Amino acid sequence: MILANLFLTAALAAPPGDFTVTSPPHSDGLNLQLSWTDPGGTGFAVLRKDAQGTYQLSSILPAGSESYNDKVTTDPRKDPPRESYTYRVATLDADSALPPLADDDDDAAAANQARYVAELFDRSANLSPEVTASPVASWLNTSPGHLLLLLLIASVGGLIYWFTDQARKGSEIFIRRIPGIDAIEEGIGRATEMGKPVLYVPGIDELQDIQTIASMLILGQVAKTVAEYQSEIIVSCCIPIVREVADEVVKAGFYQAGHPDAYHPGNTRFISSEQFAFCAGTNGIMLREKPATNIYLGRFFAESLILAETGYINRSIQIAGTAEATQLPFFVAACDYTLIGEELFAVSAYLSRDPRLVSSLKASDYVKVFCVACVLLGTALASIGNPIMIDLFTIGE
Amino acid sequence: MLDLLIKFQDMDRRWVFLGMGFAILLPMLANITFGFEVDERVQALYDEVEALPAGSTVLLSADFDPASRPELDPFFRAHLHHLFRKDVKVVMVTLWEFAPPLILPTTEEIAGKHGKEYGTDWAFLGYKPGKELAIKAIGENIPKTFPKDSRGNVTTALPVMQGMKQAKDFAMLMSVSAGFPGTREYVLQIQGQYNLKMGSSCTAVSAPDYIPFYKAGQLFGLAGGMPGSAQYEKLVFPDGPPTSGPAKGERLLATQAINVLNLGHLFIIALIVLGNIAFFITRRIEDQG
Amino acid sequence: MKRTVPLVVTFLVGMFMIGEFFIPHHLYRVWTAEFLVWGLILAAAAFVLGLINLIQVNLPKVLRKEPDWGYKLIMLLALAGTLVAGFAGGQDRQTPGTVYQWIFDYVFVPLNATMFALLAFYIASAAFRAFRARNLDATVLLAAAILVMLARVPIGESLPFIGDYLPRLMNWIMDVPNIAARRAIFIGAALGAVATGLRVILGLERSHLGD
Amino acid sequence: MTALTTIELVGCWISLALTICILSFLYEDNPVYKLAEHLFLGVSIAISVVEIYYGVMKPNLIEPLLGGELLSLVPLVLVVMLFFKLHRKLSYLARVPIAFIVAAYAGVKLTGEANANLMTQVAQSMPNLSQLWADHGIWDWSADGAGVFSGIALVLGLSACLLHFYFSAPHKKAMKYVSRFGILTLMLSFGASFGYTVMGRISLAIGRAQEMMGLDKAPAVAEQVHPKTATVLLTIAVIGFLVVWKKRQKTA
Repeated sequence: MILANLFLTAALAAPPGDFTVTSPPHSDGLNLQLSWTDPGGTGFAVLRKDAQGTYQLSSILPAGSESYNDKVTTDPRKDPPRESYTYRVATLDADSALPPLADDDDDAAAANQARYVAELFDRSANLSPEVTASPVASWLNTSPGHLLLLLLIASVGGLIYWFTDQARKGSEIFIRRIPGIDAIEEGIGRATEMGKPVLYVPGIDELQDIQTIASMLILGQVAKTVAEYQSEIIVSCCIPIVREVADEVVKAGFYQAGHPDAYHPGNTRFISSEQFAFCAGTNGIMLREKPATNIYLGRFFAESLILAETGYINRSIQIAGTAEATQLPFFVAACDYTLIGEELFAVSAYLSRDPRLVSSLKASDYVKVFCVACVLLGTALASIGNPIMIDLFTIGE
Repeated sequence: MLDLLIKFQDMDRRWVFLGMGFAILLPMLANITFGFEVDERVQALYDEVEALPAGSTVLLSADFDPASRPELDPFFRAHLHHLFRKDVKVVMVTLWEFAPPLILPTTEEIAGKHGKEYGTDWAFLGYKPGKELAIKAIGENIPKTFPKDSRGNVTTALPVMQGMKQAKDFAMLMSVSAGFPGTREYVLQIQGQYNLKMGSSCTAVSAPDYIPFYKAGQLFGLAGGMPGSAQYEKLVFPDGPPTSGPAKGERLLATQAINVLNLGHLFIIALIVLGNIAFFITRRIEDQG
Repeated sequence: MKRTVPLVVTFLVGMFMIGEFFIPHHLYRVWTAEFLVWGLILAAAAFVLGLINLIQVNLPKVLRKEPDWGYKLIMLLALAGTLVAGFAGGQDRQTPGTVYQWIFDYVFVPLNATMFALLAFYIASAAFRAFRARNLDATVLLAAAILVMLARVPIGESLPFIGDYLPRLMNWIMDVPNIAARRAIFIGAALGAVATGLRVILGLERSHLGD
Repeated sequence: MTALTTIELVGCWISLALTICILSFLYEDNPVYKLAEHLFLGVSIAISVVEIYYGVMKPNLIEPLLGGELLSLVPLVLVVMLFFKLHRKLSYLARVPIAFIVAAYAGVKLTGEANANLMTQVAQSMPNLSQLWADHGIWDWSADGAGVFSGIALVLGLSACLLHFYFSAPHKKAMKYVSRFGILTLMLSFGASFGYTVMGRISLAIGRAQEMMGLDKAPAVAEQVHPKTATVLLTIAVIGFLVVWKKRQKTA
């Protein structure tokens, strides 16, 4: 009773104003956008229900919030979105109930939530009116940023075909020398002369990473060259699926070079999927099997320097390449040649000398110049107060 | 001479390792100290604690884990000494699951040295899951959020909790924070709302993110990373490791670590500089000869 | 067949996944998300192949008592022991007091941390060897490194005259030239990624398909 | 303070011993390091297998299959095809799951990289120079050198670095200077990040050293472990072993 009196005296109940719910543009059909004006609460509780159900707590927001993007379902396959949803937002103040705490027990957590919602409804003066809206799913994101990106990707693809066609008609594609890539072939030659193996490390990231994929493609060329020289290659892998792909790639390389029998599956090795254990195991290969050339191409993290320094004691030729900006300084310091960023992605095309692949380098050069032009133009426009280029390149969700 | 210079440039890297090993071990074994200056943010933090009247009560949220311990534990220890020395009462909570085994023994030890009683001079209310929601709940009603303390006592029955219902009832809120949830969430969820007096000690990684809070006056002070902890140690123990009094035996690990960092950096810089001098002299001699 | 089927799979799956970015509809994204889960399952299943590879490489060495066979045996025993401890522990394997957790705390953690800590030594030897002012590029590299190293520690700030400016200069290098170079690397790498992705999906690169 | 169990005590000592074994690698490759290395390999592989099973295989494949979810048969088939790698004649079947996984990730990363690393980075690299002029002038020491100069330096440095990667033209004439400027910017960045990382790396070693001296433990725990004694004894043992091993190697 005393508590109830306290509520009456202390609570300055005010619901959120101008409450609206809309389906956001370019939506996956699982989101609704809520907005309201802040009457000066200490926070907000968002409540949602579908046509059949009762109100559930969707989220608690800090003071000053005036909008919220609500996800209506997290697993659309098992729990497809309903036709429409109804919302209310409660203003919280000093007298509001405490937010429900998480509980390991699902039933207890649900009970906490239900109690909380009931307490919010006890003070209905703080509740906004009900608003109902339907989520709308879109089949194509037509925001300018998405269209520009689509255009860029399509133009890389288009330019590849255009330049390939040009090359077929006899015009040669010039590619400048990239010393780091030339060094790969020299390194293989040196290993052959010394009668020692080549060590290839395709980074430590999953196959998900495009650098790992690029590294696999390069490995194909490298394995072929190694097989032609009748030398030996050890591939040290951190991720099992990468080993399986690498195995396939090296086998194919030896096959293409006409020496399928020279391929040893035991030389493409899974070491350990733990970063530093992999590093210890690869160190072991360097120190005990003494490769003459170490090639590190792919995505590396802190182990980069441990590998490169161990390789240095061995006096191996070391060629590294990664687009991981944080590790480039260490490779630059400890290796003989370092391929920086984009150069990594150019290696397989450069080594193959296949016009179809080489043309992709020229295609991305064109897009590169376009980007530089956009940066310069965008800076000029931004400086006179026109952010159009910034907006064009900004991709919202 | 030339031979020696060439040899130095190509010296076995194990000499470098040995030197580095010494640079790391020496400040930990012997008393090698480099002076360092106290940052304005740490000074402000210290001054604010120093100005607390005896008998006031602070709320301390210790949110770190073993990985961030080297950076934050030295601050935590020095801060407890500072508070207990000033006869300030401490109520401690944590939002990090793995924090209690780190912070509770430390607090028991330091409170014991200062002769502080559990319940009247300090209390540990325990770990609360729920992240931001827990912070919001702490802002609104502490006895309701922590009905019992870590020892199973009823929170409202603790003498130290008398008159302490919400975060704003405390003289200040100190967040020792290794990341999420931590200082940022305290500031966003409850600092502004209740206009709390709040300070923070954080890791070097998150310091740049929290400096704007300091500049905006939301934090009265900020000790960032190992240097921040070392500076706070210097302010609390200006005469170096205490040899008497309740803090006797305190090792000032951050100050020690700062010396290691200083010496390690100097060692590497010296190597580079010497290597280059040797390189230039040999090149000049070779050019002439 | 052996060649065509993988190429067709590559093209269809690749194109479908590119669409993920441009088609927000949840009926589409349910499937792209499902595909990625299948990828995860494949990557996880490959651990079995990884284990087989490991045993194929190491067990014969142990049986034939080749050099270092004793270490290989220790590795295989450690592997088997930890596997048993992990699977016997089941869902509760990570509670304090279990064998699995003991191995994790007292074997895995110190080995991992110490291997990582070797970097403190290697960073010194790499700096000593590589940072020689051989030409302009190397001089810029080493000057930037020394400046930042000095500015990072308290002793740099207490240097006369330049002490006040060191941290600011460091911040400037980190915020301006460093960001410029990094962004260029990111943008270049993204372009390379687009070209590489297209080469794979269009079937121009097929060395991973045994071709 | 609770007393440590014998198992925990032994664990603390083993952990110190393994730390010293790994550090002995700084001298050179040797039997104690090899021992630690192979132990590390075995344990780490087993831990990843266990965690992958409980983290991926069980919730994503085994439980849905047992729950009768028919869609999970597709990844199961892919997995079986992958395992045909072990079959001499049918190993080509594995190319289908490999094609699937490579294409799926190539497709999704192609747009992902282009969005995060191309569009976003370009969008962030168009400073408003007049705003910078109004806020900071040419160069503002109090704001770490912010100002028009830095804005222009950022844009030009970025452009030069990017053009340095231009492959299909010789780096001659103007291109030569642009490329030089790009390389110098890259070197400045690499040197700076190298220097910036040193502190973190030394801190790692501090952490190890603190454990070896027992500084990471509460004094009451450290008293039971005697870490300093253990460290000294174990170090002497390892060094002694290395001396004997070296001598034997020489005589052999």
